Formats: sequence, C-alpha cells, structure tokens
Amino acid sequence: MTKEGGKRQATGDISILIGGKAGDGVLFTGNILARLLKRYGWWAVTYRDFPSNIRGEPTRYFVRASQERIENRRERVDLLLAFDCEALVRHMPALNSGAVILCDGADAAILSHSLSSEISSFALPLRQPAREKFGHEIYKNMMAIGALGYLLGLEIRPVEDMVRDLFLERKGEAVVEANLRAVRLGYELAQKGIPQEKRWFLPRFPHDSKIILMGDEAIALGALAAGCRFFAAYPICPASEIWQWLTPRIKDFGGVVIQVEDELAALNMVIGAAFAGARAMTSTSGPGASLMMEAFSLAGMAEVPVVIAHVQRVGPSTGMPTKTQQGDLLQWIFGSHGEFPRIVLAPGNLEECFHFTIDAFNLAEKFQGPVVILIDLDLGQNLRTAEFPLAEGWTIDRGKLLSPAELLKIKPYKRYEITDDGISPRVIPGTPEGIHLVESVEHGEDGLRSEDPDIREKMMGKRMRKLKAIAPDLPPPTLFGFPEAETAVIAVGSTRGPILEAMKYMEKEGKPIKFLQLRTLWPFPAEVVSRFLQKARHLVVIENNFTGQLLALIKSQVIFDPALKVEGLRKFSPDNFTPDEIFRGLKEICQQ
Amino acid sequence: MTKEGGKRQATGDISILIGGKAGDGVLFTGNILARLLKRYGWWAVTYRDFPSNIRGEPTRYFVRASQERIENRRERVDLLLAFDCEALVRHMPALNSGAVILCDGADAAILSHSLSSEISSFALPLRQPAREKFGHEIYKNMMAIGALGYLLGLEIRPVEDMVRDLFLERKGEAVVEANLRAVRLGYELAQKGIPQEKRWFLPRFPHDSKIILMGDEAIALGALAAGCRFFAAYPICPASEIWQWLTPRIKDFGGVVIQVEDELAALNMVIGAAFAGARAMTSTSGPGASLMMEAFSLAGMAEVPVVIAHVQRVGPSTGMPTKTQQGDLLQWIFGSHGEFPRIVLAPGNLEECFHFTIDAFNLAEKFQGPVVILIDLDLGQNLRTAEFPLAEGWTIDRGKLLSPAELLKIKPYKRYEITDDGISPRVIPGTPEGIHLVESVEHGEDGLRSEDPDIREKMMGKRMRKLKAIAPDLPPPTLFGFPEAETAVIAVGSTRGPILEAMKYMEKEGKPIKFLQLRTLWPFPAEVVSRFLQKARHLVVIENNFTGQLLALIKSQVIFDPALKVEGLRKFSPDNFTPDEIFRGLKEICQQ
Amino acid sequence: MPAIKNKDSFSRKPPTWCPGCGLYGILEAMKRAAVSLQLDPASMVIVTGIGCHGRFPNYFLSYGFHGLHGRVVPVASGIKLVNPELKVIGLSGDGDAYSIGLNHLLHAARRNLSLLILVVNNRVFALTQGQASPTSPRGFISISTPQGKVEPPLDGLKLALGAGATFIARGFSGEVDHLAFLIERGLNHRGFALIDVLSPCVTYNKINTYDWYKKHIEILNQHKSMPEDLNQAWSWLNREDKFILGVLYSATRETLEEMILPDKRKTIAGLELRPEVEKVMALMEKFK
Amino acid sequence: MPAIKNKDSFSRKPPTWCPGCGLYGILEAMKRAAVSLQLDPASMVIVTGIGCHGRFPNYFLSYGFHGLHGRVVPVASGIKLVNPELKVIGLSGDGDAYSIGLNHLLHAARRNLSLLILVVNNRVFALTQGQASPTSPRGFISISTPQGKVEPPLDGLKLALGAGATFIARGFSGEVDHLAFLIERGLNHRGFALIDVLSPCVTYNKINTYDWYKKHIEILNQHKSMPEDLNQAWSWLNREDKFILGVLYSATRETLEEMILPDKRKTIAGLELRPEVEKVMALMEKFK
Ligand SMILES: Cc1ncc(C[n+]2csc(CCOP(=O)(O)OP(=O)(O)O)c2C)c(N)n1
Ligand SMILES: Cc1ncc(C[n+]2csc(CCOP(=O)(O)OP(=O)(O)O)c2C)c(N)n1
Ligand code: SF4
Ligand code: SF4
Ligand SMILES: [Mg+2]
Ligand SMILES: [Mg+2]
Repeated sequence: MTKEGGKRQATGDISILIGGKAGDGVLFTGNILARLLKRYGWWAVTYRDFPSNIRGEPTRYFVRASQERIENRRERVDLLLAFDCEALVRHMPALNSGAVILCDGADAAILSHSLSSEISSFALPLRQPAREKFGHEIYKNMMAIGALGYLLGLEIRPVEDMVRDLFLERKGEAVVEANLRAVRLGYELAQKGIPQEKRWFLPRFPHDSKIILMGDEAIALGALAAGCRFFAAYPICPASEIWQWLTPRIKDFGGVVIQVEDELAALNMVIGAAFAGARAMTSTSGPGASLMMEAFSLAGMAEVPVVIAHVQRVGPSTGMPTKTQQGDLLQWIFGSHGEFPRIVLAPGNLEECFHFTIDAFNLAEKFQGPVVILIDLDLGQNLRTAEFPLAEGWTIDRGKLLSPAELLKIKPYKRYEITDDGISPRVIPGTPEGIHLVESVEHGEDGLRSEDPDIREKMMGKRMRKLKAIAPDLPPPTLFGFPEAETAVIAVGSTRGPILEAMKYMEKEGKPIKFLQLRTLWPFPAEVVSRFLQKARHLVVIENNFTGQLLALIKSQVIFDPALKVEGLRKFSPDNFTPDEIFRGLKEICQQ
Repeated sequence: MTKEGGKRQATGDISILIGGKAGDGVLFTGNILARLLKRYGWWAVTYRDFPSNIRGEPTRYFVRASQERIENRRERVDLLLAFDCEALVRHMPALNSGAVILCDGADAAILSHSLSSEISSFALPLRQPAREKFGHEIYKNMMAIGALGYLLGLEIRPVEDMVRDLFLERKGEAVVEANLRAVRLGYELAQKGIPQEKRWFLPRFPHDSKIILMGDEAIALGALAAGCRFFAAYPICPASEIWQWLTPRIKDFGGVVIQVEDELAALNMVIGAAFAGARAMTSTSGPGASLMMEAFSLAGMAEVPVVIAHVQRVGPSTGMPTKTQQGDLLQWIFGSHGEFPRIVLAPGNLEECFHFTIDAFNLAEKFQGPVVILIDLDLGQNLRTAEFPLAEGWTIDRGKLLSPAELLKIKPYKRYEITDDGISPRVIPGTPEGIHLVESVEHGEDGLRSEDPDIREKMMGKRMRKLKAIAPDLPPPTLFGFPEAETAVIAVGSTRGPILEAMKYMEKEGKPIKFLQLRTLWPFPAEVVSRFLQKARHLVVIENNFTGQLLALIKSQVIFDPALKVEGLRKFSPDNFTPDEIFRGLKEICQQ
Repeated sequence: MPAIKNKDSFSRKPPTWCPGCGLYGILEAMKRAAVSLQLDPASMVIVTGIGCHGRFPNYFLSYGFHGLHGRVVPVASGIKLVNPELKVIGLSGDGDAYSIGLNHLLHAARRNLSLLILVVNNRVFALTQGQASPTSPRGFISISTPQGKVEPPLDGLKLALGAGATFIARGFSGEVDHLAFLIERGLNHRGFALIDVLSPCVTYNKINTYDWYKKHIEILNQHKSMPEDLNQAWSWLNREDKFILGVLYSATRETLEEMILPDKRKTIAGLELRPEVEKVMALMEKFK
Repeated sequence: MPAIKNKDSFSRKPPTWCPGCGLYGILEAMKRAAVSLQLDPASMVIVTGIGCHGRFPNYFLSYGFHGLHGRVVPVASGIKLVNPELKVIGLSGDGDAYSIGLNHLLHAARRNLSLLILVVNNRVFALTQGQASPTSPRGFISISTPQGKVEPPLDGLKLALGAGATFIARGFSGEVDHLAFLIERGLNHRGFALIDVLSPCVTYNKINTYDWYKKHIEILNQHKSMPEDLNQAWSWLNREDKFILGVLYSATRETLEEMILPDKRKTIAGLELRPEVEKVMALMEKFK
C-alpha cells in the first residue's frame, strides 16, 4: 500500500490487526469490524490468536478484507489497533510499509519514534474516555470501531445499523444509544488526531449475496438442514460453538441439544438416539476425540448412523486449546480398536462445512455407521465470508430405513441381514414386528451373539463391503490449477484457501502448480490420487502438523513412482498457514 | 500317523484335542495335559478356543507336543477327547487318519459307525463314574487325564507328581488322594476299553531346561525383572492374567497391584506413580485401549515413562472377547490426538515377551514416554514351552533420572531442558531443590505453560528427537530363512511361530523363503525393511486381520519398487493361523 | 385389539447362564412385571452392559441394545430422549454400573430422566471370571483379591439418593414376586428409577449365596404408600446388619424429558425429516 | 535445620486469573495452611485438572502435575501410593471433579486413600467460557443454558459421604481464614479428605457472587471437636436455605495405603531397583 498526494491509492485488499490482552474485547471489536467490512460488500476473513486463559495475556486478531474472494489472513498488515503499548511493540514486525498504528497508551507517541518513516503511529485514548464518559471500559471497543471507521473511510450508517442489530433486541434502546455515542466519540477522537492522507476510503458494494460466519456455525447450519434433531456434547474448545449455536435454535426444528457429563456419555447418547431413529450428532476436539474412540468402534459394529464433528486444536494432550493444527488426521482413520467401516470427511471452506454436514448425515444413514467431519480451529472458529446461500436445495436420504409398512413385507426381519451391498434394512425401536437386537459383540444376521467363524467372516465382509457401496456418494477430491503442471500439491481442509492464493502468486511468477484438495479422507480416494500423480515429477504435501500425517496416509494407500520427488511442507507452530508462507515454500521447493 | 503291527510307530509330534462345553473343565484338563507333556521333556503348546460365556457353550482346546521346538497347534489332531457327543461330531473333520477318539457319552459307540475305518472311537464314561465314586462331576477331568495317560503310554509317576503339585499346598492331602484315585480310575477304564495297538508310547526326556507358560505370564515375569513395582488395571480378557499373576507375587518385591474403577483411572494412576518415581505399568485389550488413548497422549506430552501391555482380541467393539486377532496394530501408532513420541514393541514368542517387557521399562525411562507391548490373545493366553530361563541376566537402566546429589550440580533445574538428544534430566517429587511442574499443556523448559510459537517449535522438536536418540536400543527385526530368496515375508507377533514352521515345509518343497519378523513396530524400522525388500520380487505380508494394517504401515513408511508384487495373507476369523494354512497360502502365492 | 401378553410373549431363547444364577430370577420377575402391566414387547427397549447380565436381551424379547461396558445409561438416555413413548430399561451389572459406569448413573439421577435402571448386583465381575467388584464384601477372596478385598463395599443406592434420584429400591433375585413388584413400580415411575438387585452368582461368589441373603435381608411391607422421606431412606441405607428390601424412596419432580423436549405431542424419533430449506435460509440470512 | 517457611516460600509467579476471582482466596488459604503446618514445598505435590483452577501450580510453589480434565484423582492416587510421604493435594474444578471426573472421586473416597481433594466450585465451566456445570444453580443462564439450567445442582459432598469419605468439608474462598483452617485439617487427616470450596467466578457466574454467598452461608463453630455423625452430616447437606460451612464429617478407618502397601518403612518410589535375578528365576522355576 503506497500513498499518493493527500489520499491513499485505492486498495482492493486490506489487512488490519487488533492487539491487546485477553479481556480487552479484542475478539468483540474484531468481529464487529469484520462484519462491517462484509456489509461493505467486501470479502472479510479473520484470524483469532487467543491464549487459553480468561484474562490478561496477549491476544491478536487479524481482519482482512478484499474485493476478491479470499480465505485467509496475510502475514503483514496495513493497520494496527493496539489496546496497549505492549501490543504495539509486539506487532511492529508485522506492519507493511505505509501502515498506520492506533494505540491506546501514553507511551504511544514515544514508541512511534522507533518506527520507520513509512509507518505512522497515533495515540488514541480509549480506556480513559470510555470510563469517564460511559462509566465502563467496555465502551472502548465501540470507540475503537468508530476510530477504525474514520480511518477506513466508512460511512456511519452501516456502522449504526450494525450496533442496532447487535444490541437492540437483547439490551434495548438505551444500550444502543450509549454504544452509538461511543462509536461517534471514537470517530471524533481519530478525526482530531489523524490527518486525512492517512485514511483509506473503502468503496461500498452490495453485500446481500454474501454471509459471514465461522466453520463451526456452518456445520451447525448444515446439521439443521440435514435434519439433525439430537445433539449431545461436552464443552471443549474449539468445538463448543457448534452446539452452542444450535442450542437456542434447534427447538424450532423440534430437536434438542443436551450438555452431558463427558465425551463418553456424549457419543454413547448419540448412538442411543440414532438407534432410536433420530439424526444425531456430537462434536469435540483432541482430548474428547480420544475419549470417543471406544464408542466410535461400537457405532461401527452395531451399525448405528452417527455424525461426529472434530475441530482440531494443537496437541498432544491438552496442548494449546485455542490454537489451530491438523494433528489428528489419522486418529479417526486408524485409531480405535478393531476394524470397521468409517467415513471421514474434510471440508475445506464454509460451503463444504455446510454441505458435508448434510452429506455426513445422508452417508451415515445410507451406510449405517459413523461419519466424522474433520476440520480445524482455523476453519472452525475464524470468520470468513461466503456466498449466500451456502447451498441451494439439498436432500435428505435416510437410506434403508424401513417404514412400518415396508417392514411388514419382510419376514422374518433380520437387522443384520447379509445383502449384496452389505447394507441391511433398518427399523427403529417401537415399530411393531421389527423387534431386534443391536449388538457390540460379533453376531449373526438376527443380531444374536455368535462365535461361529463362518458367521464372523461373513459379517466382517458384510460390514466392510458397505464402504464400496457408498463410494459414489463420497465427496471426491477437487482438482485446481494446471492439470499438466509438474509440481503437484495435495492438501486437506483449511489449507485449501492459502494454497489457492499462493498458487496465484506462483502463476504470476510463471510457476504453474496443480493442486488436489482431498475432501474425503476415508475411504481414501486412491485411484484419483494415483491418476493425479501420474505425470507429476514433484509432490508437495502441505499440512499443519509435525509428522506429515497426510503424507503417511497417502503413501499407505498409493504406490508412488520412485522417481517422484516427495516433499512435505509443514507447519506445527500454533498458527495457520498464510498464503505468503506457502508461496515461499513452494518457490523454494520448485527451485530445487 | 500310521500303525504297524500291534504298536504305533514312534512319533515325534502329536496333536490332541479336548472338546466339551464351557464349565466342563476343558481348560483345566488341557492345561494339565500340556504341563505333563512338557514334564515328559516334550515341547508342548496349547490353543484355547473358548466362548465368552461362563457355562454351556462349546469349547475346544488343542494340545500339541513335539520333540522339536514348536510354537503352534497344527490343524489336524491324532487324539480327540470329547466330553460329549456333540463335541465328537463337531471335531470329526479335524482328525488325522489313525486318530483315536475318547468320548463320554452313551451314543459314542453309535456315532463311531459313521467314522472312516482309519479312525477309532471309544466310549469313555466319565461324568457318571465321577459322580458315583467321588460325589462330584469335577473329578471327570482327572479321570480324563488318567485315560489320556494310558493312551499316550505315560508313566504314572510324573502324573502323580503333577497332581500333588497342583493340590497339595492349597487343598491338602485328602484332595490329592481323591484326585489320584480319579486318575487311576480313568487309566483303568481306558485300559479296559482300548486295545494296546491304539496306544502311543511317548518317550520321556529330561525336561528341566524348559518351562511352560503363557505370554501374559512371561510379560508379568518380565515386569518383575524390570523393576515394575506399581501396576494398576481394570479386568479385561485376555489381559487380566498379567496383573492377576502379579498380584500375590509383587509384594515380595516391595510393590503393589491395584484393581481400579476403569481404564481411564488405570493409565492415569500409572502416570502418577511413574511421575512419582516408580516403574509402573498397566495392561488392557481393545475397548480398554481405546479408553486409554487420552492419557497415552498425556504421557507423551508430560514425558512420563509408562508401560502399557495390550493383548489383542477380536474387534471391533466388544467383538469376541475370548478370541485372537491382530486388529489393533495401528491404534497405538496413529491413534490418540496430537503428535508425540511413542514406542510400540511386538514380541513374537515367550522369550521376547519377557525380554521386551524389560526393554520396555528401560526404554520408557530412557526416552521418558509411553511404551506399548503389543501381543495378541494367541500369544498371551495359550501355553507354550520355552527354554529355561527366558533370559539370563538383564539390566535396569533408569536413563537420565537424577539422584539428589546429581541434581545439586544443576542449577536452576529445568524439567524440560532442551538437550541435543531431546531427553531432559528427570527428578522425582520429594527431591529437595528439584521442584518442578509437569504439564499437559504446551510449556517451556521450566514446565510453565507457554503459547510462544518459538517455544512450541522447539519443544515439538525436542520431544520428537528423543525417538532418534533411543533408536539403537530398539529391538531390531529378525531375519529368518534364505536371504537371497525372492519371496519375502513380513509379519509381526504371534504369527512368527507358524510362519517359521511353514517355511520348513516350503523348504522341503524346494521353495525358499525369507522372513523378516518386525519386533519394534514404532518407530518403524524403515531402513531394515527397505534393505530386506531390495532384491525381493514378491512380498507377502501375513497378518491376523481384515484390512491389512501391517501392510498399510509398511507402505506408509517405505517406498516400494513398483515391480514388487505385494500380497497380503490374512485371516480374520476368530482363530490363529496354523502352520498348515500359511504353508498352503505361501504355496499358492508362489505358484502364481 | 392387541393380543393379551403372557410370559411367553417376552421369551426370545433359553438362557445359558449357569444353573442357579440369580439372573434367572430377574428374567422371571421382569416377565411377570411386563405381563402384569401388559406391555407390548415392541414398545420396550432393554439396554445392557457387558457382563453376564449383558446377555439379558438374548433371552427377553423386546428391542435390545447390547452396548459397551459401563455405558448403559447414556445409550438408554439417548433412546428415551428421542422417544419418550418407549419404556426404556437399562440393565447393568455392579461392575458395569458402579465401577466403570458410575458417573453416568449419577448424572442421569440428577437429570431425572425417566429410565428404569436395574443393577444386577452379584457383587463380583462374573463374565471376566471372578474379580472383586466395588460391591464385593470386605474380605472377599477372589482372583484379583487373593488376600481378601480391603475396601468396604459401595452402595449405589446411597449415591443415587445423594445425586437426586426420585425412585430407589432394592430387590433380591431370590424373591421374584417382590422383585416383580419393584420393577412394576419402577416402570410406572415418572423420573429416574434405580433398582439394585442383590443377585447370587453361583460360580464366582461363594459368600453371598441364596442362604446368606435369606439371613441378611429384611423386606419392607409396603404395598400401599411409598416412602418419600430422604432421612428415612438414608437410615435404611446405613443399616449395617441387614439389607432393607423394597422401595426406599419415591418422590416426584419434573422429569428431564418434560423440561427440555420441545414438543410433548411429537417424539424426535418420529419427526418426518424435510430439508426445511426456508427455515435454514432464514437462519443463514442472520449472518448477512 | 530447614529454614522457617513463610508465604513467599510457596510463591512461584503472580497469578493471571481475573481480578476478583475466588481462586485468589484459595491460593492465599493454601499458603496460610502450608505456612501454619510448616510444610516443605518439595514434599508437596499438587495435581490439577483442566480449567481456570488448573493453573494453580503455576502460582503455588511445590511439585506440580497439571494433567487431564477430570483425572486429578487417579494421578494423585498413583503418586500417593508409591510415595505416602508426600502430601498429595488434588485441586479440581466443579466441572473437573463433578462432571467428567466424578467416578474417580467416589472410588477414591471408597478406598480411603490419604489424599486431600479441593474442589474449586465456581459453579460454572469457566475456562471454556461459561457453560453451566453440574453445580450451577437451577435457572442459571449461560451460553449452554440460554433458557436457564433445568436440573437441580449436584452436591459432591453428599455423594462423597455416601461413598465412604472419611473427611468432608465445605469452605468459601471469601472466608480465607476459615478455609485455611479446613485445609489444615484436611492435610492432617488420615484418609480421604474432600473440601468443596464455594468460589465466585466474577466473569461467568453473575449469580453466585461474594454478596450472594454472604447471605447464603452459615459457618459452623468447630475449632474443638470434629463431627463424626453420618446423620448430622446428611442433614447439614440437605439444608435448602443455606450452605453449611465447616468440617461436616470426620472419621477414621484404615487407609488404603496402610492396607495394601507391602512395607511401611519404604516407599515404592524410593526402592532401589535391581534385576533381582535370583527371585525372578525362582518364580520362573515354578513353570517347570
Ligand atoms: C472398557 C472395557 N473394560 C473392560 C471390559 C471387560 N469386562 C467385560 S464384563 C466386565 C465386568 C462385568 O462385571 P459386571 O458388570 O458386574 O457384570 P456381571 O458379569 O457380573 O454380570 C468387564 C470388566 C470391557 N468389556 N470393556
Ligand atoms: C476431555 C476433555 N474434555 C473437555 C475439555 C475442555 N475443558 C477444559 S476446562 C473445562 C471445564 C472447566 O470447568 P471446571 O472444571 O469447573 O474448571 P474452572 O475453569 O471452572 O476452574 C473443559 C470442559 C478438556 N480439556 N478435556
Ligand atoms: S458366572 Fe455368575 S453371574 Fe455369570 S451366569 Fe454364572 S452364576 Fe450367573
Ligand atoms: S473466568 Fe472465572 S474462574 Fe476463571 S479466572 Fe476469571 S473469574 Fe476466575
Ligand atoms: Mg457383577
Ligand atoms: Mg468451575
């Protein structure tokens, strides 16, 4: 971003960073800003970097907005709002040339001396005026919005609408009024201290075709759309948003959410509900996922359709509960005891979060077993802008679930009937003439325990066969870029966005790339991957973890040409990948 | 086995099958017979096939004895003892020509009509005389031993010694007397009904250089030898034998075994004990292993040395608790959330069960993390004969565990000090000047929680580096057979024995094989496997499961030559592999 | 008109428990209660844990779910919540309910969801061949306690009372009629009901035999009113000389299903699922 | 001669809990108790769960183990069993101890292992940002109960009493001296001790504030004798108007460590490990 004369050059892509301490309302401020920018018709995305501590430790929050669709923050920012001087110092290295800093703190002016001439810093008193004028520090956040509004050249109307939307319903007119005054005060303070030529003037576009939300919310929406009417879960970062969003809303759909005592109860309860006929789901993250491994195997054996959303955070163990990672890719594929069919879907953006959740329920009922939706904190908890609606019309397919009338045609009814596709007609308890047993122990067609080797073999075959039957319904990998490129990238989940952006930069440098986004991790799309690799000379597997789990998975399922150069581009620090990093990484690899 | 004149030809290898119902004492009878044959200086092995039900369902028990070392039952048997006619009918297909049947049941004689002339059947009344003469059916088992003794031409003295060993200490002279009478009665009844020429006359050899036991017991012995002094566990088939054997014996070593409320408690308690300075262990099977996944990750993150023995049974879910399988090979390698160093050892015979348990404790303390000993029910619960002693002298190496004196030289002490090999000196609580924090959350060298990306990267590096440091201490794969053979077999665990036997048969047919027994599953011995495969044209991975987990693991870690023909020889019915099956399988594959 | 149910209406196949096992008495009592209430087998679901007791649905005819060790209560809760019209019975063991599964039991008691949980308390881990359980008596010699169990036995009813269960009772599998009476009451109870059934394991528990129990039980005479006194229940439960048999506490408070389910007339399991495009779109709009 | 300990002897680094959090009072009380008993920080181990309370060992100087959510008790038990010379304190939360971890708590109570378990009962899941916990009051509005919590609160002490705990007490983090007194008593108790500490969460629990508690607690005057009456404890615990603060029950019975450890003079952790070839060989002989 450069400036020219008294006004900045028009920009199509701006990055803002808000820094402060947990408890400062950084998240709140950032969220409002992101929504505002979206209402300006821009594609806004956020990146939250919070400590797992309620108050006092440093936090940062990126808001990026662009006129083109984007999925991730960039590394460097144009505008820094620092709630304290510590944040100012901490984030200086992230500033672009031409950047502006707003800082609440007396030393802000002093600190600004150490800045390069390309960067300008302004003291913006927030806390003190908030306390003085409104009796509570909390108003500093709305003041910050006002100041940012001034600096970005936003019109006041959308800001005011936003405030009303936020507070009117739950807090009433008085609160709205106070907040509007805070916005205005922030605007004025900024106006006083910051010269015109430091301002951006973001153009406004129609925004109605877009929505802004988190992946967790997209999954929750998908669950409602899919007919999920029972949700049991135990709180855990970063997955609680899914069911917490659902809690007040599912009633309207005739369903219920229940917070239970632990993750063992959560999945077992969901299994009970699904067995009894509801579309049922749970969600969790690392430690909770490990606790669900036993019941996961039960769903596979008993052939009960359940959906589990797993939002990955940094491990191992408690790890870093509020940071992102793709460190649990293999857990649902090779974890748990014994062998049973399972499906692992891995959405890479908001639309896929929504869509794959619907798919998950259809798949679960069609193949009668557990389906996992695997995302990470980055995709789950950060706000991103997507097309409205996330999808247009969807169907509910309950598979071989027999109505009482259909059941009457079958006699005797056998819950685990051995069929060509391995899928046995299902009946829910309460149905007359459908009485049966569901079993965690190896069993015959009638559900009765059996230790007969022949039955064992048939039943294993039957269960595993179901994955073949369901294969055509699984989301296939998506191919991006230049199919003839020699450099092939494979990745999954949230890295999709930054990879696509990095590919553009690579293209500009004359380095074509092809990229296969895996969307079903299991059953593994071995054929598509083999074909994708056929003419490649170089494979780069990009993933947000240490050991290269995705690469190990690919290798375990596909035989490589030994001439293929295989590379892993990995990151296991507690941040997501930026397009910049991937671009640098790919460039380096391509130069080898 | 053929007969000649009035006496059978001498045999060096005999297989006996005992069939009946759960509650019949089949296990008891078989165990005594196996021990007897071992005391005769033979190599005895057993195979138990029991229902997961206390009474009433069919059971069978193989006892095989050979003058050469063997590890597994054969498919067909020479002698069948049937506690009822149902067992007779059920097991007829398993009989070798020349076989003899003893059956307790009135219809035995009738049934024998349907037999081929090569097989002879005799009614042997057991239940009724037991009840009449001794007032309790239970004596039928000792009578059966007497009858078998007659038929095998055993001397009476070792049988009597055995009875005394069994009962004298715990039950007293009267019970010994009654049982001896039962033995004699059985002998006499057999003598009356069975002509001389049907008898074998097994020669007797010195037996003192051998012992007979289960893999579970060998692990328990190894634990004592290794200095394991704390064991917490929850009952589960087929792993309870380990700690149940230890319970009355560990006191003598100053230790304790505690049965806890569930598997979550078991591993967490073991982690607490290990943190506090004890060598501590737990054991489990499938469902319990899944429940331990969360604490497994904790041990990795907190860097606490623990040992977990997992004895595999048939899954998924509750599956078939009393049957064998290798269906959980990948669970400890790729299961659990997050990424942390772990070691998975896979013993293939009794000596390895003992030895690797000692290794496991040394490794755990040297690399400071969780070590898993992975076997299966076949190896864990069946009796096998091994050389005495299982090992001759072993060491205890506690790694970087600082004494109070050593500690005083280090200041300030940092529990998670970043070192070249990744291993940080350890101090146990209670040590003055050693105060520290052990953390499940990402942390700095001092153990205090940290979310600094730089520290995160260093700590991940530090932890994962430990596996490299410990690599030379890991049990390497063992190579058997003809190093130049084109057909290469890879397998792990209990399949070792039947593979070695099948290789002999292959050799006789002029088909040389080479076989690599993996003994450390993780970290994976990729280099050795690559070298092993270099000149092979054919790879056969033999494993006791459906999906080919070992093959997937190998593929994930080693790049194959595309010309290599890869084959899986698998079995997922609830029985172990016999040498016969492997022989047939290999022959077929080699003919392709 | 539905056919009149008799005991055969609830028979699936003959049990293979050890002859003399207390589970036979429980099976019989359950059938008597079901007949007496004229229940429809298709409207009952029995959820069991892992243990000898877990085989129950193989012998009792109704819908059945044989799940995991210790997870009877959450599975049963999931079923009940999505279909309160079903009679949901959890049949668990002393190991299943009081060792590995205790947490779920107490939270269900707190929630007061209408489930009937029967614990087959044979005071031993039977299926795993005889280890001591939390309810085994002090001094109990078993494969896991060769020197005798050291801790005093746990009483699940005391805990459930403390957790807020609205119906607790104790029965004995040797007193089939009385047990059938308790089961009937439990099945009719609105809210969470727990029945602890003292039940001999003839194979692994040689201490707590039928004879032993005959000397150590006292049956309350209570065919009329049910006791609703916390202190009375507490003191019955603290009797050291005898097990007091009967309904020890019975009270009413709003049930979980009444409090959280959105629609009294429609079960969740019975909902006809539609994509609900409009309603979902309206929610999506809110993200604009 | 060891130096005299003062409160600084137990400080690691300054806490970052929200200003006003009840945890500050607990930290202070713990220090006072440690000073009063002149404990050596190197002989104490504090095990914590996951939650705001879990940060305790970052601020209190002693050996510390910050483990998993809900598993404070088993980790603490493992430590204590192999080294009974350590003072082992488990510091847990209402979510940690009474939701996910309740099973372990009650089994430890039954075993009567000498542990002091302090539950920081702020009646909310704080670290995960304010969901209702089992101890949240009825009607509690939270992110997970936007319409108010429906079930009555759970009382961990009632359950521990039923499970056989030999010491149960209730404190309030706003009554630091009283709490320090309870902690001292708990630390000196032979057997399992549970202290439930009512503790305001100023960020997520706007109902159970310091002021609210001042109106809803009643402190027993009991510096002399300790109550050993099960019925008295039960009735205190069933008081609906007030929380009764103090030691509610204290009794002696043999502890787990006394009953199961092989050697009173040697800790397992302190054993010098040798291959013990001869003893192992002798056992191996038995398989001949
Ligand atoms: C997670 C898990 N741990 C352990 C087991 C092994 N197991 C099966 S039944 C059982 C105990 C049974 O005791 P109880 O519940 O009293 O049932 P009973 O056999 O006495 O009826 C155990 C520990 C298991 N199936 N799953
Ligand atoms: C197995 C598992 N499930 C869920 C979580 C997420 N989690 C962290 S803290 C917490 C609850 C904390 O509540 P409480 O124990 O009352 O502690 P407080 O923060 O109130 O002190 C939860 C659910 C986790 N860490 N592990
Ligand atoms: S082992 Fe015990 S509980 Fe199991 S069936 Fe036999 S008598 Fe009944
Ligand atoms: S959120 Fe509540 S419990 Fe946590 S530190 Fe703040 S006030 Fe204390
Ligand atoms: Mg039992
Ligand atoms: Mg709390």
